[in-house]
Amino acid sequence: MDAIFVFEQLLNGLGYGLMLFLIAAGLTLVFGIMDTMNLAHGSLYMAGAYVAARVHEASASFALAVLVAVLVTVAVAALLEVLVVRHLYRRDHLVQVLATFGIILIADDAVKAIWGVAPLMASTPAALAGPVQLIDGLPYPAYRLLLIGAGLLVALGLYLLVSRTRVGMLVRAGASNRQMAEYMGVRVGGVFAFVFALGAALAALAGALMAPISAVQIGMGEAILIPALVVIVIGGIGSIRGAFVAALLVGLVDTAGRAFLPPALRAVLPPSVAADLGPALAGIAMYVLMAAVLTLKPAGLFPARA
Amino acid sequence: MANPVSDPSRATVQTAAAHPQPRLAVRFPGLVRRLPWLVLAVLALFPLLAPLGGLEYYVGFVRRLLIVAIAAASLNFILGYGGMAALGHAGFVGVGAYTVVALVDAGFSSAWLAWGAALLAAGLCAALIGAVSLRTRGVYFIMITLAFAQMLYYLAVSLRTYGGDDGYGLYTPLAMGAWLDGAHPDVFYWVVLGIAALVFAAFGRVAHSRFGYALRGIRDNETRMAALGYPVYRLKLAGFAAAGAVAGLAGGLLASHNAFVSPAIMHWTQSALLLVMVMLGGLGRRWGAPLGVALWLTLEEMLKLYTDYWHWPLGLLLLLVVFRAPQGLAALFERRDGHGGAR
Amino acid sequence: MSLFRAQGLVKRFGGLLAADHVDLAVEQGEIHALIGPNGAGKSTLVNLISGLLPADAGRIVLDGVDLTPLSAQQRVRHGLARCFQIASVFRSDSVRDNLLLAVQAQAGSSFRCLRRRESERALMDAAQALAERLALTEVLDRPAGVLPHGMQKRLDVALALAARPRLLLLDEPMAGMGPEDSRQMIELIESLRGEMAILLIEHDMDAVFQLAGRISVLVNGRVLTSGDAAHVRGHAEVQSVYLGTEVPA
Amino acid sequence: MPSMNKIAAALALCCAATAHADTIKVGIALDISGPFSALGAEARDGFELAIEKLGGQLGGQPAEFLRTDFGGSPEQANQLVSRYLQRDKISFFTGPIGSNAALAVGPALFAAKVPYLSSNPGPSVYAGDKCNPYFFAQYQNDTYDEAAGKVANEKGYKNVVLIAPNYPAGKDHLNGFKRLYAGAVKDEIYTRLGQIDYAAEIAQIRAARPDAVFFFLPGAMGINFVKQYVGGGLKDIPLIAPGFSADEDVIQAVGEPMIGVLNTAHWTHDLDLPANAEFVAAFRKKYDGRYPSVYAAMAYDTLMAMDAAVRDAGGKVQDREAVLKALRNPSFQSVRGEFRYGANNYPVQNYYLREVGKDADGRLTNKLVGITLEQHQDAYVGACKM
Repeated sequence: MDAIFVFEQLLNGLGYGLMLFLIAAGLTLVFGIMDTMNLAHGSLYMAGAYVAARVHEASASFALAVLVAVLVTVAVAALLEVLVVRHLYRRDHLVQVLATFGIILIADDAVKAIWGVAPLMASTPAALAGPVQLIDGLPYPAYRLLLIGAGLLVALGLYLLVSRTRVGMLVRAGASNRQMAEYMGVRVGGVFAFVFALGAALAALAGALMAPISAVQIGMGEAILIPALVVIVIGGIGSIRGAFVAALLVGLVDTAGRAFLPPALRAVLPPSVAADLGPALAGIAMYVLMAAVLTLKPAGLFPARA
Repeated sequence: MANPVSDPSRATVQTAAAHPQPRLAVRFPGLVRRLPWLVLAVLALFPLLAPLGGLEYYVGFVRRLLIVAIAAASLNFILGYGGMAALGHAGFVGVGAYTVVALVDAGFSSAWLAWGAALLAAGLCAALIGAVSLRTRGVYFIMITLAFAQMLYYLAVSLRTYGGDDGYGLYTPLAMGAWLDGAHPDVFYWVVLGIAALVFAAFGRVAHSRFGYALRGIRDNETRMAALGYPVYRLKLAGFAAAGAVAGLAGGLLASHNAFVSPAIMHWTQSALLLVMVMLGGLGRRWGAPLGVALWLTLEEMLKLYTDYWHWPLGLLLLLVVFRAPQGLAALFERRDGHGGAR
Repeated sequence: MSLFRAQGLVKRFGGLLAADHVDLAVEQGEIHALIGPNGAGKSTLVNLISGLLPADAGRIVLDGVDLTPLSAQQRVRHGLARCFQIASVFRSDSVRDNLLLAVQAQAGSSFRCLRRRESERALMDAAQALAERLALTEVLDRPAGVLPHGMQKRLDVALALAARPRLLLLDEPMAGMGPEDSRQMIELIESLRGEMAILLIEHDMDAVFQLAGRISVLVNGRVLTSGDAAHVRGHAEVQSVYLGTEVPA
Repeated sequence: MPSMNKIAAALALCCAATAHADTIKVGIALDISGPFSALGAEARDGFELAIEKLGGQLGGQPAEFLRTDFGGSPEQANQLVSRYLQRDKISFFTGPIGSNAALAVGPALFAAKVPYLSSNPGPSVYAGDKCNPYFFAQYQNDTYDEAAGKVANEKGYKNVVLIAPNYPAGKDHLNGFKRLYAGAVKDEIYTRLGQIDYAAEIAQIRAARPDAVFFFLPGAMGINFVKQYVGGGLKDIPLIAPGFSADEDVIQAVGEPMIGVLNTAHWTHDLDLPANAEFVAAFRKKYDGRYPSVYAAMAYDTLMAMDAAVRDAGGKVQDREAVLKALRNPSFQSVRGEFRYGANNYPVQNYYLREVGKDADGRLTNKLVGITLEQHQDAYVGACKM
């Protein structure tokens, strides 16, 4: 195991972490300011991926595909906000879970009716299809570099939004004390609608960007939802910074678990035991991390609400 | 109903409060008191009557419904009475089911032993998980219980001895002792019915015991309970472990019912479905869990016969419940049948 | 020796020092008032003493027992009960169930789960007695949440009294009350004198001077001074930071 | 209680006697939703094509084909089968995609003496000591991998890396590969079920520099893996897979990166047989020109087998012995060509090597390369005492 290999795996962990951040950012934003548990975030992610895949195939322009995916998803989300989510803001988290679970069921059937059950083709833009030589002996998928860049950009954008703008101030105020925000005379409804749309845009962006390297099919939203939830819980729900740190942490721990744990166990345990134990432990590394963090810090690493 | 709870910025899930007795009781006290017995009698006679109408299949269906209702009732107990929103309850169902598998695999064949062990193992598991999870609150509690259930799921998936993802078939029915023919589906039905009746009676009883009141007190105002001198954490843990044990019992019964166990029964969507069924029926209401389970499973069963698109009507139903009947179906019946009066 | 002593209590919230080495003593049977301007740290102090907030430093001793390492519920068992600034009752439960819940906490195990509570004579009697003492018998079957404000505060006190405390912490019992309710509350507190020591946090200065034997003044998380009414009234610093600004002349 | 038993039994008897169906009922449990929905939809299309061809009949008798989705959950499959058995009184069962569902429904079907003609899974359990005269498989799960192992030998790959999800079926598939593979296994990588990101595994493969990689990653996992594998610049290390990981559904979802993937199956759409040509042509006509996958072919074949068995049994579906005898000696023209059943009712048949490429119209699809294993039998038949 040489240095390049270790470096490559660290990079992989970083990349996976940033992918998770793309999805978790919207989720934690919506939760942070609106105190709303939106399980249907995964469905918005799926919508983004489907639309992007279709537009990309039809137009051969990836940039256009991402743009259309974001716009369409935001439009869908706006409808969803008016019809359902708006009426959930002040309800209990469990009620929100119930309602948004209902939306998942409807969304999956809707996608099935529109696009069928077979997974869609979502190809990588030709220019980024291959690897680039990062350093000698380390080819790295160009598309993953794009993902890493996108993840960092979103992180930077959200950082600026939260720390420099009026909306960001509200995000901070809302996350720590929403009543205060209301007393300050903020038109909360408008801000909420904006934040929900922003969350949807982030979900769609994540879906569109992930489509070329993952299966675009029904259920993809639920598959990504659980790791995304793990990330925002570890980070402290509602905290963008927490989500960022936690996403990287989860990405690194998960990747390291898969890359280094099995060989490490093989070195110290009998082969048959190691063969069973290694992958099993690597598989639940993320959950063990979450349980450990919550045991020590019951409100996550960066609790948004004191 | 004015229910601005301590934090006025949000309304909590409105649960059955001071008077869990349906208001029907005001008008027909005798009927309401006897209604559960009536239902029990009808259910007990069902296997004998079913063949007359060619409904044999529904005996098995009701049996499964009863088993799921046991699991849902245990979740209703900690969620509805204790305010503990666990999203990992299917994990305990799975522990119970796999306990039965482990015992069968080791050569044991007594149903009572297997189900008893399922109860104990799941209870123990719930105690351990609860001890860690109950340090967290709210969404964090939802998520940490989910995390533990996922660990159990992946453990079951990778357990080669018990078939892993493919599952494990129980080819010979468990023995229920000399008096009962464990292989006869109707006998097993009556056994399940008996256990379900016991479980519901026990939960009904506990709800009106000191422990039940203490749990509801914690649900409504945990801080006050601590300031009154209640050992809040230990009370919650006891409730959580008990509910886990009962869920494990349901898992053991489910293993016998299906003659098969696979990790799919502990997938997180199963935990979510249990939550959904409980809330559909009515959180913290005595008959909420069985009502919710009956409605959900029946709808699922029927819709599937007519269309491949059977998820969205269920999704719509959830939204309807959230917006039109936030206290669940049990409350809906009460409202319609009863009349006025403060709760 | 004092019944109760708090020594060097410290609590930080981020950069804010909400309790700054607070020393406080309450004598047997005394009504001791704690006053101070808004944000002085009074509620924090009550939370520290009752154990709902962990202190960063300091010690709490009641009747020779060191309560510092004990949880809130354990402190209640050692004779320390409290009320809340915003009446903390079980709003959807009837007043009777509220009282039963309070009584039950003190009488035997709450892990009993098969016997119906309604069949426990002793509990019912104790709840009835409490209701009579606090004039709540008329409303026993009404949900606590619909009671008028004053009655809710009284119920809150009743819940605390069920623990038969040796030290009772009253966090602004008169807050938001009309004159009639205040008068009743003052009477109630007066009737408790001698039975237990009371630490009374209150803004209503008339009530404070009427009830309290000794008064401590809390400013910016620190005890400025302690003494009887005359001492506090005459204290120059108190006048400047506090009396001059808040209390009507 | 025993007396109640008798009453129940008596009631059941009297009613069973009166309830006999004129039409033959076939219970088909479909995976239209859930983890195998894409494959389930393929199977459904195959079934529907067959039903059309058979004119809604089996062996010339009126038949009813009950099709119900069970969402890929073994528990719901179980529930559905008891419905089929007790309410609909089916005479044949088929449908589930997953081994877990097949194992879940087996006991009830066998107890009721209803033949289960699997339209996909061939679990080792039913091939070996738990074999049953009422279960008929289309292939045994491991045989695809055995064929792949032989392909690796023939291609001269001296060392390979194996990758599969971390669950027993994954290990079974890798063991199947190793059974006939003669070279060295450099590494065996087990991934989490449902994993999305494969960067860590791909880096391991790159570091190991094998001659080839054998992967068993069904459904979305395979799609994710191949997309990322090619993106990671490993195009030069050939991929070998059992047919399920490189069938039409995966090919259409992955696109160009699939080109060159070697995979093995007991059927391929360009097998030059009259029955197969007819099936493929009809399928492409009915479903917008797309090629059938092995799931559609197996579903189609299953109903053809039932049709022939009913005819050979003289239409007496209630005569289970006759039906079983007819099923064991298939007289229909299978789309996979010639086969016979071994002692465990698992077929002895050819396995083919396919390679993903483009057809004359430029459409990505599997193309037949040649026969890898001729009249091959599974490894578990010895354990079956039937």
